[in-house]
Amino acid sequence: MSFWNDPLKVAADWLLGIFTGWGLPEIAANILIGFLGVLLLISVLMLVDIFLVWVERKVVSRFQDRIGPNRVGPFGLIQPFADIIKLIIKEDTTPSGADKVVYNIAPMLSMMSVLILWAVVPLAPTILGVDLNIGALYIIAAGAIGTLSIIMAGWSSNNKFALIGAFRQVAVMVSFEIPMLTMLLIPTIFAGSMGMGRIIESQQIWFVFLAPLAALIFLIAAIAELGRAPFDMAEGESELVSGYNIEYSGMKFGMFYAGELLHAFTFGGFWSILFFGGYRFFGLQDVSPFLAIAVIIFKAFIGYWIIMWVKYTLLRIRIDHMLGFNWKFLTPLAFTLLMMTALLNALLAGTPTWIYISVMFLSNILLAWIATEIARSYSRREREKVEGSGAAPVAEGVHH
Amino acid sequence: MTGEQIVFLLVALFTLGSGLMVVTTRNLVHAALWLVSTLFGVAVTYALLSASFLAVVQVVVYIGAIAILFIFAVMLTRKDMRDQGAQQNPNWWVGALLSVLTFIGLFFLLQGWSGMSTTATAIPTGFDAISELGTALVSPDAFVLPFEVASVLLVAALVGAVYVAFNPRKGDFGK
Amino acid sequence: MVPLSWYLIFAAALFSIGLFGVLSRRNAVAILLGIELMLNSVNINLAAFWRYGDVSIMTGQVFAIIVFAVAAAEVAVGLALVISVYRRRNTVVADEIDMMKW
Amino acid sequence: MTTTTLIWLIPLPPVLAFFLIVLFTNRSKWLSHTIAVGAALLSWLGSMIVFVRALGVEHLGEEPFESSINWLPTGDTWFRVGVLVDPLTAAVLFFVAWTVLMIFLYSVGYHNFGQPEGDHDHKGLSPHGATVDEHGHKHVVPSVEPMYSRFFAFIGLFAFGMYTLVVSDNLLTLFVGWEIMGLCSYLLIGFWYAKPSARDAAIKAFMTTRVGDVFMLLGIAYLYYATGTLSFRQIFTEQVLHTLATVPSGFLGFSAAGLIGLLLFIGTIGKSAQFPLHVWLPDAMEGPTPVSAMIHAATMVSAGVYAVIRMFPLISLDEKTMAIVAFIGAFTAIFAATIAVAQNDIKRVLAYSTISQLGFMIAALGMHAYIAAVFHLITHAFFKALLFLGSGSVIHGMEHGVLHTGNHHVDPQDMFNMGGLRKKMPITFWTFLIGGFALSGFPLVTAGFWSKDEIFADAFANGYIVIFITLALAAFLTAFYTMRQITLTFLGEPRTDEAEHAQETPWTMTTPLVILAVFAIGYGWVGIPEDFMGLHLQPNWFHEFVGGTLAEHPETIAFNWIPLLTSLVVALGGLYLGWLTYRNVNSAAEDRLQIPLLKNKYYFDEAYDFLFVKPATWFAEIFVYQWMDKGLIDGILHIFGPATQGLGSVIRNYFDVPVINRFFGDGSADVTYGVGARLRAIQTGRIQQYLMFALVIFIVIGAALYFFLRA
Amino acid sequence: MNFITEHLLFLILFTPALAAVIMLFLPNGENRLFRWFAFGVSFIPLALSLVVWFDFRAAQPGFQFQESYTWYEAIGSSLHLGVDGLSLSMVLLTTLLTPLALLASFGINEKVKAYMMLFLFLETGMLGVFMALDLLIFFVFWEVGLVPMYFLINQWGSANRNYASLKFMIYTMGGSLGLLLAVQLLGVLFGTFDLVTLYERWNALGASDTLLGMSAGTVKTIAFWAFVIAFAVKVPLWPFHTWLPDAHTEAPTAGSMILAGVLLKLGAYGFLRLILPLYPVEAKYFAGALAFLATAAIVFGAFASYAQTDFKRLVAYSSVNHMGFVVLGIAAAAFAAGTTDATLALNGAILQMFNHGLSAAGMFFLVGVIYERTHTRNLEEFGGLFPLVPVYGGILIFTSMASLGLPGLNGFISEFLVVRGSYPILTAYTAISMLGLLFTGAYILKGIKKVLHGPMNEHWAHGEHKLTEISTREILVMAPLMVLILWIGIYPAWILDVINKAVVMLF
Repeated sequence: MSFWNDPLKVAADWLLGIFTGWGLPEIAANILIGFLGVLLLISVLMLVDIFLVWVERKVVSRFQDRIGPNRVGPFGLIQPFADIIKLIIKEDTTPSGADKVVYNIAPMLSMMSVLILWAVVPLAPTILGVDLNIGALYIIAAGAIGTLSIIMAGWSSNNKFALIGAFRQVAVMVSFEIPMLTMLLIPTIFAGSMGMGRIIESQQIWFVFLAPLAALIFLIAAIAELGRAPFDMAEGESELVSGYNIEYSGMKFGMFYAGELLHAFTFGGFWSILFFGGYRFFGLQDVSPFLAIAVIIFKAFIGYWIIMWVKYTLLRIRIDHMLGFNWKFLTPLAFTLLMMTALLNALLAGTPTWIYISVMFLSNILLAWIATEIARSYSRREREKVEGSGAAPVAEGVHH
Repeated sequence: MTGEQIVFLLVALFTLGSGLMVVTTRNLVHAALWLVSTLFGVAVTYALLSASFLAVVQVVVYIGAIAILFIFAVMLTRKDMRDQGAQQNPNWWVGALLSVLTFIGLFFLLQGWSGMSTTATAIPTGFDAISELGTALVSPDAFVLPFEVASVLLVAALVGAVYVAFNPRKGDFGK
Repeated sequence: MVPLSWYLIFAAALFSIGLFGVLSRRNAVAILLGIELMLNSVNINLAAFWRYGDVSIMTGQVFAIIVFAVAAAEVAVGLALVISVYRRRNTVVADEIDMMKW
Repeated sequence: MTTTTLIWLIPLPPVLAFFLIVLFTNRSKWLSHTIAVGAALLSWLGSMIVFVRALGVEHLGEEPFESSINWLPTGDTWFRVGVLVDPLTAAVLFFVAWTVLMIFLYSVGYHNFGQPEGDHDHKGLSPHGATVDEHGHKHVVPSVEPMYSRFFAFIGLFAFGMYTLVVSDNLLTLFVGWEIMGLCSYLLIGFWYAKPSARDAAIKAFMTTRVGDVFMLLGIAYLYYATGTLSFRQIFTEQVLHTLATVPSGFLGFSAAGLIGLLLFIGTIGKSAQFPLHVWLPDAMEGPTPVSAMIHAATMVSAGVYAVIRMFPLISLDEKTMAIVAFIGAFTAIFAATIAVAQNDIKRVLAYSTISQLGFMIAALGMHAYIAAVFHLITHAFFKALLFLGSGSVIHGMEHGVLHTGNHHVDPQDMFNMGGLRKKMPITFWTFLIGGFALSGFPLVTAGFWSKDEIFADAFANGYIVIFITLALAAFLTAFYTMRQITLTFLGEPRTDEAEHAQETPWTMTTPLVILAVFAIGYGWVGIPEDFMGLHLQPNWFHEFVGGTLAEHPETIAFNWIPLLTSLVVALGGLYLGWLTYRNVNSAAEDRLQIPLLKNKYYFDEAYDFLFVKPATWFAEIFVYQWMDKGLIDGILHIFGPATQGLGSVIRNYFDVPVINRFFGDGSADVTYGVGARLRAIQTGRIQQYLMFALVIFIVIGAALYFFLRA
Repeated sequence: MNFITEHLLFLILFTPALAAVIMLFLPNGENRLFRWFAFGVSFIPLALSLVVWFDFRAAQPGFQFQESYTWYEAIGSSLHLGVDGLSLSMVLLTTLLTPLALLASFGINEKVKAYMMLFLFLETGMLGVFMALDLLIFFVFWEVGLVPMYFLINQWGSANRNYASLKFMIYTMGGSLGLLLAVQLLGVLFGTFDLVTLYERWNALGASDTLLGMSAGTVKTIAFWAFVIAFAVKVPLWPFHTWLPDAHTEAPTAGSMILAGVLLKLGAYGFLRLILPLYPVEAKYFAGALAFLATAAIVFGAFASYAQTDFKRLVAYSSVNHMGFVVLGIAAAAFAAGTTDATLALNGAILQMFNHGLSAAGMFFLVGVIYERTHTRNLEEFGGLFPLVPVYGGILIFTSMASLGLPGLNGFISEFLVVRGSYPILTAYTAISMLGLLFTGAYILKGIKKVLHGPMNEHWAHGEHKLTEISTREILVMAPLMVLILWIGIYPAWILDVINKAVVMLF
């Protein structure tokens, strides 16, 4: 029972001792400790967030064949702090006719919706906020709050661009929640529980090998949920200048911005938790919680990096195509996949593991293939319809 | 006055207050937002009742979907941002009277009931409400049929909604 | 410990508030808001009875969930109706939507 | 290899050849005929080995080679099929193997293998010849048969059928082989199917034989039921035969044996073209000549007789049946002979002579002359095969001539277009002469003499005088028309240019002729009676050998001069008269025997057409189809439609409309309307008001209930 | 995977239906997809039924692979499946013919999706009848099989299809009314529809005790005739046969294949499965009548067939003639149940069902092949086609000979057994039926003569009408049939043994 094995508990006991020493009642002390824990987590996250700003800018510049921030500090490491200072000292404007209360609540909600996600993220076997047995749903719930914040922002700004942006974003979020939720159920099926802890524990083999298709769909849905490219028409600079947060300035904007980055990072984390074994890495997690944390952070960064990769590689998709893609393709596919997985899981109960794995994997591949085939033939017919009618072939989906 | 009671009272007051705001405020968007806070209150109530699943679903379904839907509807059905004219019926006092009467009636009825002041027994350890719920929902000798019916209803309702709200611009009907 | 009665009265109050909304609001959407409140109060009752009865009997929660489904359906259809009415008659005031009378 | 295994294998090569050719090699003529002839050779080899081994066995009749396997499950027992080689089988196997092999070989030449493709030959028609350009001047040569491979496939199947029939140890597989041959005869007679005459001949052959077959099937069924088995060995046991003989069949006082025998014999009538089912055989000449030889001499018709010989112990149980058999045989013999006299087609003459010769055998059987029948069957097989192949060779030669002159109106089969061919085609001439003499029973040298003489002897000895005389007359006519044929074909001077330019046929055709000629002479000597002309020669080997088949060995009949002299007289007299009459007849007109009645075969075809074919067609087309199915049954059905409709309309007009619609329907509507009109005042169309109404009433009632019920 | 091994019959039965439902969700217009999907799926029942065939213990009495699912408890009916040697051979026939029929209908180009779906449903219907061990289920599937066939004829048929399909539908429905009544009667009497129990209970009560106020004898007689008429219509027995030529002639090729191959067997199967076990006494009593009708079917069928000028109609009537032999055998068996003769007759009848399934399907397909190319079925318009289509000609002759009952091919075995079995029992009828056998030859040869032989009809020789040789796909359809025909003809024991054991144990 040393600090290295269960740091939280040790720390908590130590603090409890101190506080009770100050004569605080037990409950009060515990609550206080809880608060402290949350505070710790949040501040860590904030630091990560700041770091993310730097990462984001660095990576994007690399993608765009630039150097990126390189003046302030080594590799421009101090750059984010400079940004923050700028944001803080900037004038905080509020558009006339804006609904003040709502206008001011929105950014906080958006930040909050990201932060509360971390309540269920297991950083190490022993280190996690609460092991909710409905963890998977919890993610969606938090997402709902995010949605709310956006629409509040969009509406209260009293600006039609903002409103349109909000509408778009909300539409996208509400629709992509469905495939996402469905995909959350697949690890649930494998693990037999919605609790994040159980899901990670039961990943002797990463679920991505059992359900590669699921992982893919989840990633897509997550990106859409984040509203990052190619699904970033909520803040489509070109048509509606940066969408729902157009009216925001100063730290309020900063909150949206940071919120988005952290959100992306968080989903990278969830991706790794659900499909890549979270903090599991060849037994490393059992050596020491800190190693486990390192592992999960690393994986989260990988996920985050992939999300960035997508963002800076692909082009924005038209809103109707995007929703059509979700409702006509992604959602049915997700449902089919869910049913198939459940069915196979029941059928294959008791068969040796390797059969289980291979069947699962192959069935995923097969389903993916069929889906793409159907989609292809559909698109072929669409194209023929268009070209057959003599009209010039429209650029499929892409548009900038 | 235990801590739990305090918490409950706070939550209840918060909920009822925002509920009142829902039915009284003039700005419909605010009403919708107040509805959201009411729903939050209810969600917390669920949590107090240690029905965590209900709590989360409450957030997902009501706040994530229904409330949003309301806000959309409000925005879609308004000519501009400001609400002019009265928001209440001319005979709103009848409504008020009736609802008060209802409350009193209910109160009386509840008073007369024996099981009124039962207190909760502790939840047995290792009792997993969610898996219980899951089995109850899909086991043939429990609620699978109502469950299916509900889902059918939902589908039907959504299809109907789409059909009703769909406004055919020239040419693109059924596109 | 919180006795059952508190929850019930709380629910009853919420119900009445909703009822008031339904009866007094002019805007159809607002009426629907009221209905939501009433549904929620019902749900509170269900959950409460589950908690205060035999916990291993899931009827209460199951019904609550079904109520969720019904509520979602109701809102979807209701709002759809409101919107289409608004499109055709350009009003959402309940009293003005009375073409079904003789 | 054990003998039984070998016997199992004998029929296989031809059928394998059939499948090989049909499925794979039908493109290559050379490969096809190599496979076919090779298969025939294999079977021949097997048969010979079996035959030799059979000779080696003492009392082959008592313990023949046999083996069998389970074939059909019948209730709790099995129906076994297998092979059996007893003396009879061995003897038959011998000639079948030889003739079949010869015919296979012959076919190669007959279908002009090695000749060029015809200019405008058409599948389904006999080849018309091809023009070749030899150093400068082009002239017409015979062209190869377009369906060469197919022909060999068919005769392969045919041979399979025959071998199966011969070696099978039970009536069912015998029937199988029997029917397979029927199919092949159909296919082969109709080989040039594009010729309507050939097509119809094929169908005629099949149908006529089928008439017999269905009776035979009945007979088999009856026999199977009566004895519980179809295996010869099990049927020809003492008690089985006894029971069969004693049990009455309940049909015209026949015993079971008698009826079965009769039914089976009807099958034979169909197969070996006995009166009255003989009509198909002459038409069967439409097929290529090797086929005619195959069908008439070697296999099919012999199969019919073979079946009767097989079942002889059974048939001979009932005298009535035997009488019928004898009568049919004798009548057919004379009757066919008379027709043969008036035919001009070289092959038709032979066809009718076949019929009459078969009549001889049947008659012999009818007279219990078992050995004689078998003997004549075999000798006849050899010399008739010889004659057919010979005639084929003649026709082939004539076709050369036809092609040379290019005058296609000349029928190369009409004997009046021939004459003087002996110089043109010597081998054919001499072999044909041998065959003809054997047919007409030229004394002492030819095989035909010995076999026919034995029949006469039996007839005379057993006192069937009538039959004896009939057969004698038939034999006389036989000799006569044989000589007529030879004279018209080979002797004298060529009557046409075609005959002038006829030429000898290739070795593939002549070799079989020679070999068969050897048998046509030599085979007779195995059956010389021991006490012939009072001399004491060594015992009659054939009699000993084949006689062993039967349970009790038939006794040898004492020698008698009368039958011998009769056969001498009829044979020589017939030959001489024939030569005398026809040595200088130059055209059909001069032939005084061209009596319409004979020429038209006693109008049998017409009669059958009128008696059976037309009525059947009428019955089928008019009665069954038009009147019964279309008229009566469908008529009745079509009544239902209108009927139901009428009923429906009645119900509607007299019940639905007045009662339901008028009274209940409209009445209730009126009432509802009245009530509604009064109630609509409270319909303000405002939901909330409705809700308020509802609530008020609810609260009031609720409160009332609450207060009253608590009391 | 013991799930599969435990539910073999269930899977065989419902795979096609399931596939059809799945098909509903495939994107429209993908005709190749539909064809191959249906074709591929139809192999699953085949494979499974082969598994059943090889796991089947012929020597063991009673039904095997039984499965029972509650279906309609209130009236004591359950989804009870099971096979014995008799039904198994029929199941095998069905699962074998369906893929071939589907392959044969690759030529269909309009409404492919619906067509294939109907076909798969049809398979389920037919299999259900063969597997059902519950009267109600039996009846249900009996009717289920009807509907898809109606649409197949009505939608994809040729000129006169409306009349034909209506006739088919009404005729069969009318026939099965009585069946329904009788089935309900039994159900009401015993409170269960389960065949296995009905077998004992129904036969247990003697003619003396009264049911529904009538003497059991009368009730049984009525029920008996109700059954007989239903099945007689389906077989079809003279004089209920006139729907058959129309239906067959108008149906699409694959339709007629299945119609002749399997649907007709339903009737005969009904005789064997229901009438013989349930009404031994009545069956014996009325065997003469049945035999008379059977003989009439044989003889008149043959004659009518000979009278045709429409190739397909000719083949259709040949079915009447052939099925007549089945009923003749059944009648004989009914008359002398238990004797060896009866066993032989039944063996023959059942084998005849199987054989006719093969040869008739083949014949119809071949007719379809030439119809596809020439768009006429009128025999007068053909003639001398052999040189144009040698392979087709060969196959046609082969199949015709099988249908003619040539020894060495399958038809002969069964016909011989029937004749052998019924000769001692019903001598006169058997003798008369020989006339039919004779004319079988007549019409078969007529068909060949008119199509292949004789002077060539130049119309088909060249130009746009040029007759093309049978395609590989079509040969692939025929190949299995021909192999089986030959195999059974040469060595029938492999199937006859199963049938025989079943018959011995059953009757």
